Amino acid sequence: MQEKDYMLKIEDLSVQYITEDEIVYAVNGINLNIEKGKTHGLVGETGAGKTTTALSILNLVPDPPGKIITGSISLDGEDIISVDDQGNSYPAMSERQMEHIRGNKVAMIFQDPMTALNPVFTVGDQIAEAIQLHEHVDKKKAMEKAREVLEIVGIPGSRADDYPHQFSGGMKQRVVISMALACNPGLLIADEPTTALDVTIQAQVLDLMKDLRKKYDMALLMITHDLGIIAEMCDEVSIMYAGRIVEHGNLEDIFDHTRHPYTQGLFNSLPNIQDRKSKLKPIRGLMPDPSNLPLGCSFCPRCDYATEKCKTEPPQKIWLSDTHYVECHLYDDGSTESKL
Amino acid sequence: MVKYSLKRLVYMIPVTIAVVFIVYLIMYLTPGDPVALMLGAEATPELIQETREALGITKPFLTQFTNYVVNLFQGDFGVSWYTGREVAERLFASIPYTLILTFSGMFVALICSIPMGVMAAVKQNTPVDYIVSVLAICGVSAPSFWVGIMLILLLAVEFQLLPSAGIDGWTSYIMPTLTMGFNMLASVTRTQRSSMLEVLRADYIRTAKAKGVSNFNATYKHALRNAIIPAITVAGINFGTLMAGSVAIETVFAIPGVGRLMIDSIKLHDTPTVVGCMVFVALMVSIINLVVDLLYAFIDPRIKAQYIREGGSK
Amino acid sequence: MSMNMEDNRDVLLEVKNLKKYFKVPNGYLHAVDDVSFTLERGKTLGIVGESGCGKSTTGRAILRLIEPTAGEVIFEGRDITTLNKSQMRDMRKDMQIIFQDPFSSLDPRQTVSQAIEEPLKINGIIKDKNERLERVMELMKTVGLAERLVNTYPHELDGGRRQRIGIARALAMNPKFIVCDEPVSALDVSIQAQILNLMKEIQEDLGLTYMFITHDLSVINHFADDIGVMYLGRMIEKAPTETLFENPMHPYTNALLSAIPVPSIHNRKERILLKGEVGSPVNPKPMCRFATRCPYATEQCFQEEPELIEVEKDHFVACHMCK
Amino acid sequence: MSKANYQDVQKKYKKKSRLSEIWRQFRKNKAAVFGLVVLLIIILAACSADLFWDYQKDACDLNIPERLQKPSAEHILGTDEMGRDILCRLVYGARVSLRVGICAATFALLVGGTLGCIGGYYGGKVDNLIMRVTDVLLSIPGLLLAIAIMSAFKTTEFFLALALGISYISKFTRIVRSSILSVRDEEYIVAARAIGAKDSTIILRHILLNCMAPILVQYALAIGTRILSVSTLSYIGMGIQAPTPDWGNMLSGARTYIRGNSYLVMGPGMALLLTICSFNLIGDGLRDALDPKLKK
Repeated sequence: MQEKDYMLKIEDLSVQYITEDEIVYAVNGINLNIEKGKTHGLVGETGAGKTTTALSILNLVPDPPGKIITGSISLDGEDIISVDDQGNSYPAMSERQMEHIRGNKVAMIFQDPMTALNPVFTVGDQIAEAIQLHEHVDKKKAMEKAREVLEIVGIPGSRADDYPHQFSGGMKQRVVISMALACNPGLLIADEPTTALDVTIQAQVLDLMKDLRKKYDMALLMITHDLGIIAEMCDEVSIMYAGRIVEHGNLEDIFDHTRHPYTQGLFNSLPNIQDRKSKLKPIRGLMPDPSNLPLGCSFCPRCDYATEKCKTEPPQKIWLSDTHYVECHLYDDGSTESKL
Repeated sequence: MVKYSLKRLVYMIPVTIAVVFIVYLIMYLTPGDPVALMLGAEATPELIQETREALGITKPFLTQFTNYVVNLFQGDFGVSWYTGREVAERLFASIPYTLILTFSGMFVALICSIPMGVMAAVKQNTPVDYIVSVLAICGVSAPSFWVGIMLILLLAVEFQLLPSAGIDGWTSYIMPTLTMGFNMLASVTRTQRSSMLEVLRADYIRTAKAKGVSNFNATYKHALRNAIIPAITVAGINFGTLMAGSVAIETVFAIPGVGRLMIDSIKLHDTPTVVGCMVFVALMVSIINLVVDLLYAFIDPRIKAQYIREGGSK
Repeated sequence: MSMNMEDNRDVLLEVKNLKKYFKVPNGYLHAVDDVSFTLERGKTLGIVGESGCGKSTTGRAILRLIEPTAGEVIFEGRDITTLNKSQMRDMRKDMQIIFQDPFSSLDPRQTVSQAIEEPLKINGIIKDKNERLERVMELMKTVGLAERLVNTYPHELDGGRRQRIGIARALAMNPKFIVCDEPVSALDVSIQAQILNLMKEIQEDLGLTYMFITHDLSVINHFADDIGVMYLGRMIEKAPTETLFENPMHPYTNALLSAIPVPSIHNRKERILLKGEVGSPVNPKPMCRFATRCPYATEQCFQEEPELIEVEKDHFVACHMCK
Repeated sequence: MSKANYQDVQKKYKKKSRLSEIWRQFRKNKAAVFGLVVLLIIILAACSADLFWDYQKDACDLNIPERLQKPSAEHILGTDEMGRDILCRLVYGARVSLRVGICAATFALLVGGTLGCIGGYYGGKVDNLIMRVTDVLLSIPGLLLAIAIMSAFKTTEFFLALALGISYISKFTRIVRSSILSVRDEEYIVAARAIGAKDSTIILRHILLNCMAPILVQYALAIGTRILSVSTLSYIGMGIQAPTPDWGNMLSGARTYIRGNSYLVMGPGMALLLTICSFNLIGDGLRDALDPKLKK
């Protein structure tokens, strides 16, 4: 493989939430690279560790109880999290430097637009704040630019003086997006940006994000549970389960050459809009308790193909092609054909 | 907003009348003869009867009450049944002491409690938090008159820094103010701490940090403004307690305020003076509540919008 | 309005001109405005729409959990809007509801078995305690809840299991009709499929009639026999599922269908993007409520409210364009 | 499924007792446990007072020769201005404070709670009337209202409890009403109606049980504030009258002698502080232990 121009490199990241009662293993050694200008989808269900991964990139995992245990993260060649000689992670930047990165080089959109905006400041103030912080302009200039970015996301600039409660859900999400884009970040992290919205509004917001991604040439990390959104937006996909990336590849790899039993289960769980008579084939059982993960493969208790080996030995990453890897014992023999 | 405030001000009128009714009724039912107390042992029955008629005490309750209310709205607090002089005279002489005490107490309490509460929340589960929490729980539990006595023992008796009682220059206000403020300080600190803890976990604080806002600004600019509302609520509710507390504190420090006046008048069965004091207190409480509600609107645009809606309809 | 009724249809529920208005500070919110439909025994009617379109209110008004402002709800030949309180309580044995949010629709102080036995107990259906609890165990088995969960509290369980409790509770009295108010919206995809399959199986086994309320067209496509699309309190299109998906007529239905992200990288279709957002249901003017967002709106749409009319067999549309 | 099988299942998966669950949560809060222990010690002392002292002779009668003795082995906390053992009076004072405090809080809870229930569940005109009356009562600070009421009554324990109870009714009305309102709109109340539950079943089984947590917490806190008010009233001479021992009137009696005899005010003050503190700590502990949000 040739060396690519990566915007984001995550290597062997593990994050745990440590409380008196238990340790929650939220993220357990994941690798994730995003090339400049590309869109990477991260798919998983509740509790898979998607949001924790995103917060790690900003070094905003709530501490306590959250701790980045191992792994390194670098953004556009700059280290955010590094590893010392003992293999433990430490923040490579001071809090000051980190503040300079956040909102400037990497910005994030959160799931629930209803609660993501501070209710006591006008939306203009909140956007201008980011601009003032990173572009060192005066308040008036910042407000002017805030109005401009609002126009870009389709909100009249005059509404900059309104408070968040005066906007509908879809409009609020546009405000959040404009806030994230205010300083032209190289990487945008979108954490379920449309889950709280209605379908027709979701379509509008997704369309807007596609446009803006092109316009600003940013890399995008799209976190979602909706494979439909992935199909529409992404270049590469990682499927996450219980803190691991169990399958990774480009769109074709994942949608047409599905290899991991969990990925297949996800597809089978979705009602097929083109073939309404087909019966749903759900994955049996439940997500494992992240404070008490199975010894071997985390998916083993729900997997129809599980063998003895799966119970005891965690599977390793197996590359099926240049772009596609899977973590499953089914492919230990080196075959790349589907075993499902 | 103006409409809303006016509505609230108008609403104070029936509340005041109701307060007068309740207090007047209680005093009316109280056994004992105020005139006998006033005139002393050697007064003749005729004189007593004459004085009673002159004061209007012989009239039925409802007439007395209606007369009082009518006079009150003309700014007339009536004549004391004990001294025979205008109630307003003594009441207005006492009010400044009580006002200075309550407001300076409240001021001290708010100035200290909000930073303390924020600090405890930011440094949750550290020694700072523990010290503040212990201080706060003691503050809400300690009877203010006892705190006053302890302060006298320490600052006036032991170190002889301050005068122990009476009013003699501004130094006389220091201990009563501290005593007054202590309880409110504690309760506001507790509220501020817990609301701050909640707000610090809110999504919009995460959003602010994600766009590069420093920890300091996220706490003091973004979180504080949201977290201060419950603290103000508690301060407003406690204002009544503060006014009531002046009864005991004015006794401890021998200050001739409204609280003292009221206690003395109750003991002497001097209904007009008691009702006058109560009306003053009830009005103060209502006004402070209004101020608090307007303060909300100033801090939180959502509440402002709600007031404008309420003011508009009907 | 013509309701082309054939005689061999076994109609379980008929809703006529149902209305529900809520009083708000500046007028009336028309949550449900003149909705009519019929539902055959053993079939499923899907009600689709976005938040605020009145779909949940419709479901609740049919069960009189919210008192309808006007209209008739005829269940097995009886207009239940005329029943008094105790008659209505009796009626509830036949008409049940499954709620959207399994986290808030269960009393946090009831264990699984208490929650499931409550309907049997308060309606005096099974008086003997032991017998009642046997029935609870049976119901738990039906909905796939393990025996060991009998005495757990809802907060100890995940969303999927909680929804199973909700289903067991609804089934306890052997109802004929169940309103399913977004029963899977709060659940993860893999759990969602489990619950959908369970509900389908139960329907087949017990011959239940469902009214399935959802915002997710792909779910309802799988589940319903007929679909009604609602927009701002009005039913704007109603047709058998296949017809609706193959030949949607109302511009809103079209946009809604095209907005669903399809989990496939082949045969992508063009999206119809709607401009603007859903309007306000407070004091609506007599015009097409979709006109402000409709790409085809004409002068007429802003002046006249379209009626729901039958355009082809069983296919009703409320649009001036489709006459 | 057979009957035997069902009983097996019940036996095998025993219901976790709610109380033990609450106790487990409560125990985690060290401060609350401290409060509970302190309170139990105070109650134990108050109950066993008669084993050590004679009420009339030791706590009330004058004993001028032994007046104003500093703490010693014989009188651990010293003697007061009338020569009575301070510890003895403190213990008997605890009886008065707890009795009046608990009675007043309970009275306020019962009356205010009923009014709040009626207003909260039925709404409409009744609710409006109740709320307007509480508005008026809330604009008179509770302590002042109690003082005014006491002036009309005789200063006995019964009337003191009544006055302090009445002055707290409006607070409980508010609290109960708002917690009922918050529960009334929960979806499980709609769910209960959907399965055909009657109004009475809904109020008793679903609404009231789920309101218990905040009300119980407020009740614990209310006892604390009532005890505080008892002492304040007694201090200004409107409450318990000498020679009946009460922490408030002990402080008021000591006032003239505090120069050089500071021990006189330490005992009653600390007793008040500890008692009220323990109720506050227990209230805080209950709030955390009963909060369902923390259990997720």
